[in-house]
Amino acid sequence: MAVIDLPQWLALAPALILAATALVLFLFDSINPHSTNRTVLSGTTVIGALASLAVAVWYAAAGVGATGIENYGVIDIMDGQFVVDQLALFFMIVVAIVTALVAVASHDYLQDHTYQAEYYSLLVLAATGMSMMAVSNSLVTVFIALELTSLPSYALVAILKDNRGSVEAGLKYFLIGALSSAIFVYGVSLVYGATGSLQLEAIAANLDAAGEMGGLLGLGILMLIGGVAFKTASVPFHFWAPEAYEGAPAPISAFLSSASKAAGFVLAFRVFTTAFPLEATTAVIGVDWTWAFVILAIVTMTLGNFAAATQENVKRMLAYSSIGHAGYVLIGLAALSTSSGDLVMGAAMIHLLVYGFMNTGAFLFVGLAEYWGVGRTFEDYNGLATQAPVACAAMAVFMFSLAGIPPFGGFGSKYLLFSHTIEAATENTALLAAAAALVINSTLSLYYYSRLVKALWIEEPLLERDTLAKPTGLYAAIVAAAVVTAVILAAFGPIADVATEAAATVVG
Amino acid sequence: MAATATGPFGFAPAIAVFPLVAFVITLLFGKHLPKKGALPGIIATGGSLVVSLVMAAAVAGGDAHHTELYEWTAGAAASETGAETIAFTFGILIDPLSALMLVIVSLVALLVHVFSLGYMNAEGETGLRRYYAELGLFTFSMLAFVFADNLLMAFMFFELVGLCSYLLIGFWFRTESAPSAAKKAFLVTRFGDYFFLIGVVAIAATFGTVGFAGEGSFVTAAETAIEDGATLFGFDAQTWVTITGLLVLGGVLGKSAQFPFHTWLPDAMEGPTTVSALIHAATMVAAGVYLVARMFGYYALSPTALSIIAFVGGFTALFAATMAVVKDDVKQVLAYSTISQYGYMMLGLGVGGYVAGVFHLMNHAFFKALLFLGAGAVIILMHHEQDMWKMGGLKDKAPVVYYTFLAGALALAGIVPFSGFWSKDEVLFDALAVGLSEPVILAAYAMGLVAVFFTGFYTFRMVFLTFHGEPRSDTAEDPHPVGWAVKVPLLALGTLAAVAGLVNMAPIAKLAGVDITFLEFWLDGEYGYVEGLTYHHYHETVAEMAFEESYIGSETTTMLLSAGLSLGLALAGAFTAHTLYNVPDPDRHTTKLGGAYSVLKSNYYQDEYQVWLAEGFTLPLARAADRFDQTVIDGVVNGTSQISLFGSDWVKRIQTGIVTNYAALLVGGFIALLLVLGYLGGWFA
Amino acid sequence: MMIEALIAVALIGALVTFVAPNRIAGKLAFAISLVPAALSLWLFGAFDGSGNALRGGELAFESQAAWLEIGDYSISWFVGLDGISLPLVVLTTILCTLAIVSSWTPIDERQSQFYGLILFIEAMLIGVFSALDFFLWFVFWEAVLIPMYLLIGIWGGPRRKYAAIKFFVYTNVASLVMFGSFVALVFGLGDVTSFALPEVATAMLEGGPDGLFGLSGTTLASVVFIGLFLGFAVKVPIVPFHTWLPDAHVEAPTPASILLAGVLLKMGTYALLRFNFTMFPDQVEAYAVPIAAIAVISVIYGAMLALAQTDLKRIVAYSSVSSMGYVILGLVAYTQFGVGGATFQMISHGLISGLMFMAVGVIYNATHTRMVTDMSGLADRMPIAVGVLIAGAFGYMGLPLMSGFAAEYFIFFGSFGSELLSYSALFTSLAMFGIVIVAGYLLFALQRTVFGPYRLETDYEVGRAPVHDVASLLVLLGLVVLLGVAPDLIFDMITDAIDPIVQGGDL
Amino acid sequence: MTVDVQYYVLLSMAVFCIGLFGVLTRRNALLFLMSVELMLNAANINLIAFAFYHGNLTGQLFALFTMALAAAEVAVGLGIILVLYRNFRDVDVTVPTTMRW
Repeated sequence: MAVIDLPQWLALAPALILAATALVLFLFDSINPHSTNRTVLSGTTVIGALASLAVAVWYAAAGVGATGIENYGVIDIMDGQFVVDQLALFFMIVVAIVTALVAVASHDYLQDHTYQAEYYSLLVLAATGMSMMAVSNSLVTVFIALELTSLPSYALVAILKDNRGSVEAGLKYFLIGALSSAIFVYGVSLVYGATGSLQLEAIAANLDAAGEMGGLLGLGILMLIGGVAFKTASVPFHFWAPEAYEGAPAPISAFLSSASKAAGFVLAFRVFTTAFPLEATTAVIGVDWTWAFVILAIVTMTLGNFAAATQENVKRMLAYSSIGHAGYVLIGLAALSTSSGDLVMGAAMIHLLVYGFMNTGAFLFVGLAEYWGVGRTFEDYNGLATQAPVACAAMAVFMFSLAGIPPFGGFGSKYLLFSHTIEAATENTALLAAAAALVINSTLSLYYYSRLVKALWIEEPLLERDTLAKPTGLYAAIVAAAVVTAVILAAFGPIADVATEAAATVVG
Repeated sequence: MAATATGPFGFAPAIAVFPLVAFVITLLFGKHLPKKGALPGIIATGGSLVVSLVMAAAVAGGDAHHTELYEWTAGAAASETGAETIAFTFGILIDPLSALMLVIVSLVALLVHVFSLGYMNAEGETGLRRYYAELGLFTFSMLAFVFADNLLMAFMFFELVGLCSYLLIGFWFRTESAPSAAKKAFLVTRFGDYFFLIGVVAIAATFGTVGFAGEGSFVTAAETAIEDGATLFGFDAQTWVTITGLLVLGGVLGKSAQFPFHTWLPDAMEGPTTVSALIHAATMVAAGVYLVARMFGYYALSPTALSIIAFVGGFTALFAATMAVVKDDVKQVLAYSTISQYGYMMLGLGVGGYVAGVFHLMNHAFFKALLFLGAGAVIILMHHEQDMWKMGGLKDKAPVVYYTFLAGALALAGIVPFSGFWSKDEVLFDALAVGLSEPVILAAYAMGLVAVFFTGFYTFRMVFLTFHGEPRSDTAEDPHPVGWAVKVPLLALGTLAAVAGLVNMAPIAKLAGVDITFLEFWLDGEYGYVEGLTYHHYHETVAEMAFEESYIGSETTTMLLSAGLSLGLALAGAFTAHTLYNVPDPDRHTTKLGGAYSVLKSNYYQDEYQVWLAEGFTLPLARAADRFDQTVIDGVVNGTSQISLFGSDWVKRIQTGIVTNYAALLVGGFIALLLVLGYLGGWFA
Repeated sequence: MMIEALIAVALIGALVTFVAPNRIAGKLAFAISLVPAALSLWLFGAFDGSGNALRGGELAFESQAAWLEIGDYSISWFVGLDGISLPLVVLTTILCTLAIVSSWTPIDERQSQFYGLILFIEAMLIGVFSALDFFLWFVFWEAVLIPMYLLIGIWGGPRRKYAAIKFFVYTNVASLVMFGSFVALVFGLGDVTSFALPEVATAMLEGGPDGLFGLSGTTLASVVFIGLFLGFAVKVPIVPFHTWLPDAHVEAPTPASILLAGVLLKMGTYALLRFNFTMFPDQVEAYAVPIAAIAVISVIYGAMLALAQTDLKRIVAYSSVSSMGYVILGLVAYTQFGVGGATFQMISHGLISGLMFMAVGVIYNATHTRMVTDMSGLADRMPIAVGVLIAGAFGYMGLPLMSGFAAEYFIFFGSFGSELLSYSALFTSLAMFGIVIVAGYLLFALQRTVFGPYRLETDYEVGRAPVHDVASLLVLLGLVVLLGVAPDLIFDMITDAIDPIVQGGDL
Repeated sequence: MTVDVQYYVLLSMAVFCIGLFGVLTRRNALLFLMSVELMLNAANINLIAFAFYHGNLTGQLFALFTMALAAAEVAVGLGIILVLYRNFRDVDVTVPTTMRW
């Protein structure tokens, strides 16, 4: 393809576009504070997100960040504070997709809601933060991106000011978040203390200098894991998640549980692969840090799925299930100690991508239900299929996909993850436990996911409902997500290649 | 394929095909046909009879026929005797034995079809299309079974006749009793067939062939195996032959209603009397005995098997005869006498009396069919009343029925010169001859001999109660008339019952030294024959493998002795019946039997224990299994899900909703992780 | 591309039916389903394959296209037919068509969804029997669960929800175990570069896996063998993993039962044949006796359970367990007739059990009860349907000249003299006792339901069965008799595909 | 005269633990927030001390970032606490438990 020479900083374009969108929205808001012109606002957001998506896809296609391409190899910006590689682009794409879906859905969800502009600008700011997380290559930038994501998220969760649920969710999210970030920062300080640098490669380079401060470094790393665990809603930093997802407006729950989680993981992938290469780190701190992730993965997926199994509130069930999925993805980090670590991580990335569609879709369906005002429990959903077959078919697709039933995307990613875990287990038998946990948990998950399908399709409605509206935006978002979830399996070839290569660049 | 066969034999398949076509036609168009499909049946069976006669003639002309019609399937055999491949085929084997049997079957079938016109149509039965279709299907299966040239084919049609028997017994399916009797009949025979099938499979798996005749037959294979002293499935050859032979015998006992599988036959009388005549007297029940005769060469290799056959036969003969003594239902008497008569045939075959057995098979087919049809006629006369105590004095009202029935009775009782005498006598003579050196056989012979007395008794008890004395009911006063369709078959069979015995008058032959034992010559391959399936071949095998015969004095004296003995006993029995029952108003005389009466009346409690086996043992066992399945096995499955859901309920309680607890748990979890890693990393060292 | 065409027609048909109005959905689906049926029959005629798909045999209608590369392994769209899979495909298409016809009467709500799901499941089933790449095969294998779950759940009986979820979760966990075991095997096999079954099978023959998880190669093979066996055992189902079956059958609507018994159970035995008994000859030999024991137990125990039932559907359901036991016995015999007979039994049982469930369904439509105790003398009211039912019952009992006898005889003959299985004669004789018990419970059921004086507890007016039902019953009966008289119609191609397996590893 | 770095570490750890203690024990949202601030500042102590120890300014720079972000965090936090009070008429963090299990 034709080689176009762009200034290097433009490699950050996907994130910058989002930031610009945020500013545009602010501008609009300052000009017309009380505008409730939902079309313009969500339209702008969608355009911004799609633009960011387009650019990211273009870069990825053009080979930016791909190893072994001379002009566009991995791009370092501000002497390595930021790095744009395939990994970064992959997750920028995920974030952009989710943002777009959420924005489209919000158009209807937010009708007759006062703070339109704030909502969208906060949304885009958070998205910007996530995009930045994908490219951050220094603990400083990581932390800033982290906070840039968190602070708007707190506000977004609590944005329904007169809704006790929303506020309570916001509070819990915020408090746990603050605590976690404090722990994270302290971890950063310890790592800095041990290695004397915050730029990831530099940390890796100075590991041996840590010397007698191995214990401190270990503690620091553990605290970093804590910060990541918070973002990805993994045990033991997951406590905010059920409430936050349940209380927040459904689109925001979708946004946090998909995009925010993905961002948290890209952070983990980058930090732990770049800054703490296994052999060197193990030499200093005396323990292979993947053990932490093995434990976390098993505990997280088990806790998430078990807690989800008997929920009565659909949104809460999805919240717990999203914890469970975080557990699945954590295997991607747990397996790094093996030679097939890049494959497992690639599979984990694919799972996050597919998850971006199916989980977002699922939460958006809940949003649709809230829009209809049918109620929040399984019983309230009974027999919706007779009135809204299309949306319910989409929801069935999401559920089966989340449960890992073919021919849907979730099946592909989960089983890739599963088989690679087994492959990795040939070197680290502890991963067999993870694989076993995966089997047990997805069986259990099948139970509660199909419970929702049962409610929608099999049960009879408890009480008569009047006809349900068909909001264009929500429907569009849900159907789009469903279609992609349904057909993505066929396109797994290229996706798998990209993901695996991206993983290989950081792991290798 | 059959066309390859030369001459008349090319038409052999037609014997079976005619009734099959009749079956199809009746099934499809029976409703619109005149006589509801009787005509296709009559035509078809007539055709079969003609072709069968042609076959017999051809055999008489010194010819025999063995050809493969159609290959069912073929494949690799992992046989013990090293045969690499095996082919399962449908083929035709027409030798003296099968030719004879074909004639018998098609003849009786024809007569029964004709009789049915009087018995079913004239009586205005419904469901005649079904009746004639099933009759056609039966005739087809039976004839195909008869000319089957291998064991598997035999088994297949053996099963099919079982099906037809089931359907025809249950013809009056709207009653409670008929379906249950049908079910019982099928189940009991099925139980026998279970062993039969094992036998078939075992023989196939052992010798890699299931053929009856020729070099490729399993009989030949077995002979060679025994000669080579081979070991088959861990047994020495002869033991294995015995085992497999006895397994096949299971099916025989079931079909021919031999002890302990005899219980179904009396119940089978629930079916129309015509069916009883055709299936449960003349043909299907004969299938078992016929099968033994068919593969006699195989049994001849095993004295154990033979003596078991003989003993079971002798025992059944007596056993059933005693039960027949106390029955009041005319059909019941006949049913038990059938069982008993087949016992004689088994006895005959079991002692190596191949000719005797087949001879009695033939005679019995005629006279028992006759008796059943006669009984049928009586039942018409009596407006479907079957209790002999309500009859009486019919002999003047229906002379034709009476005299033909009498002929049958004399044959059954074995009174010279009626057919039954000659064959039964020969059976007993052979048994005696062998028995003199084989105690087991002697016991069997003794039982057979005693049975002769009972036979004479119950036969004439039946005759006297039915036809003699004063009418004991209004219907007996003026019976329903019977038409030509009833009389013709009776006359035909009556004649046969009277004269059929003349074809093999062994005693006369011995005394007068003239060669008039035609049946023996027939079976001995004096005319057409298939190598290895002849009487003297069997005879030699038996002599070499199993028994040698010995005589009291000379052979002739022994023969006369046995003949006189049996005739005397038969007459004694008949006379006893005469004194007791041939009076104007006979008495039941049950008290004379005392305690024995109840035992006999309830058939030695045979049905009881078999019913108990089915309903008192198997069913509860099944229910127990079901409970086990529902509680234990399914309980584990549901338990697992219950436990996980309970676990879920427990896990989610961690989320108390109070944020400070979260902080505490968070920190606690973090510290736990810290401790684990710290321990692994030795940071606290 | 013929197979793709088959699947595509069914899939597109499913979508079309799904959006079609309820009124015409039934007829439309029937019309659509005729296409795959005809196509598959054409395939049957044009079949030019030979040998076994996994043993370097000549595949018919093969087509392969790369799908995705994961690490050192490639996954591809790889379909093709051999003598084992082709008859099953034909069975599937025919049964689906008949199932559609048989649902015209009972299904009176949400028809378009119902028929759409039937066509969808048809597509997936065809995929299961034709896919030759493990991952692709697994996609179809699992995808079958969704429509069946909904069919049972939506149109089922009173306890349908319990039955549906039980079926769904139980079989799914089995699939996961099976998937894990097989993947482990592939990683254990050194030089395999794809999930294509033929390649894996070849590798298994050429030395089998190297060690894994610190297990030796042979131990790993055994572990995987057991894992796969357990996974498939649930699907077959083999005692003691059978308890989902009666629930599913009893609650499922008639057409679903037909497909469940007719085809879905065969997925399990088909997989057993393709995986365990093709790839692991050594393990088969090692575990022959226990497997045979399980088979015998399945036969007898299943039959005993059937004897205890009073619900016609439960009876047939448990007898399916019993019949599947014969299949296992035939497989473990590892002779041409044994394995061939087992495959033949898959087809035969598919037809006969389909016939039985269809007939029971017809009775149910008329009487609205399936309880043996609630009725008697039905022969008086619906003679033809009952006639076919009786014929089917005798087919089930293995009446000669019907396919059931051929199948069972092949199995018995094949297993009686099996060299690989010790005590083969004993096992066979024990298993054969099933033919007595089956006669027992079927004849009892017949005597009490169709014979005797007419009586019906539920107050419905029972008339003659609808023509289309009788027609489809007769079609099945015809096929059963045809295969019984001329088994070589398919047995030749089956044995042709079986021989490479039972004759050991030479490719 | 210079103080060895480990003393700074001990100090920061102490402060951190005090903050943590506050987080675990205080039910008032504002105190909770302050405790978190303590923990953040503990980190700052570390950063600056280590910056001095390593002789590069990265630490100090990062400390500035931390303070700024802490301020922002407090801002958002106070907003949330405000709406909390408005909805629950209380700033006790253990009061809102409408969502649990």
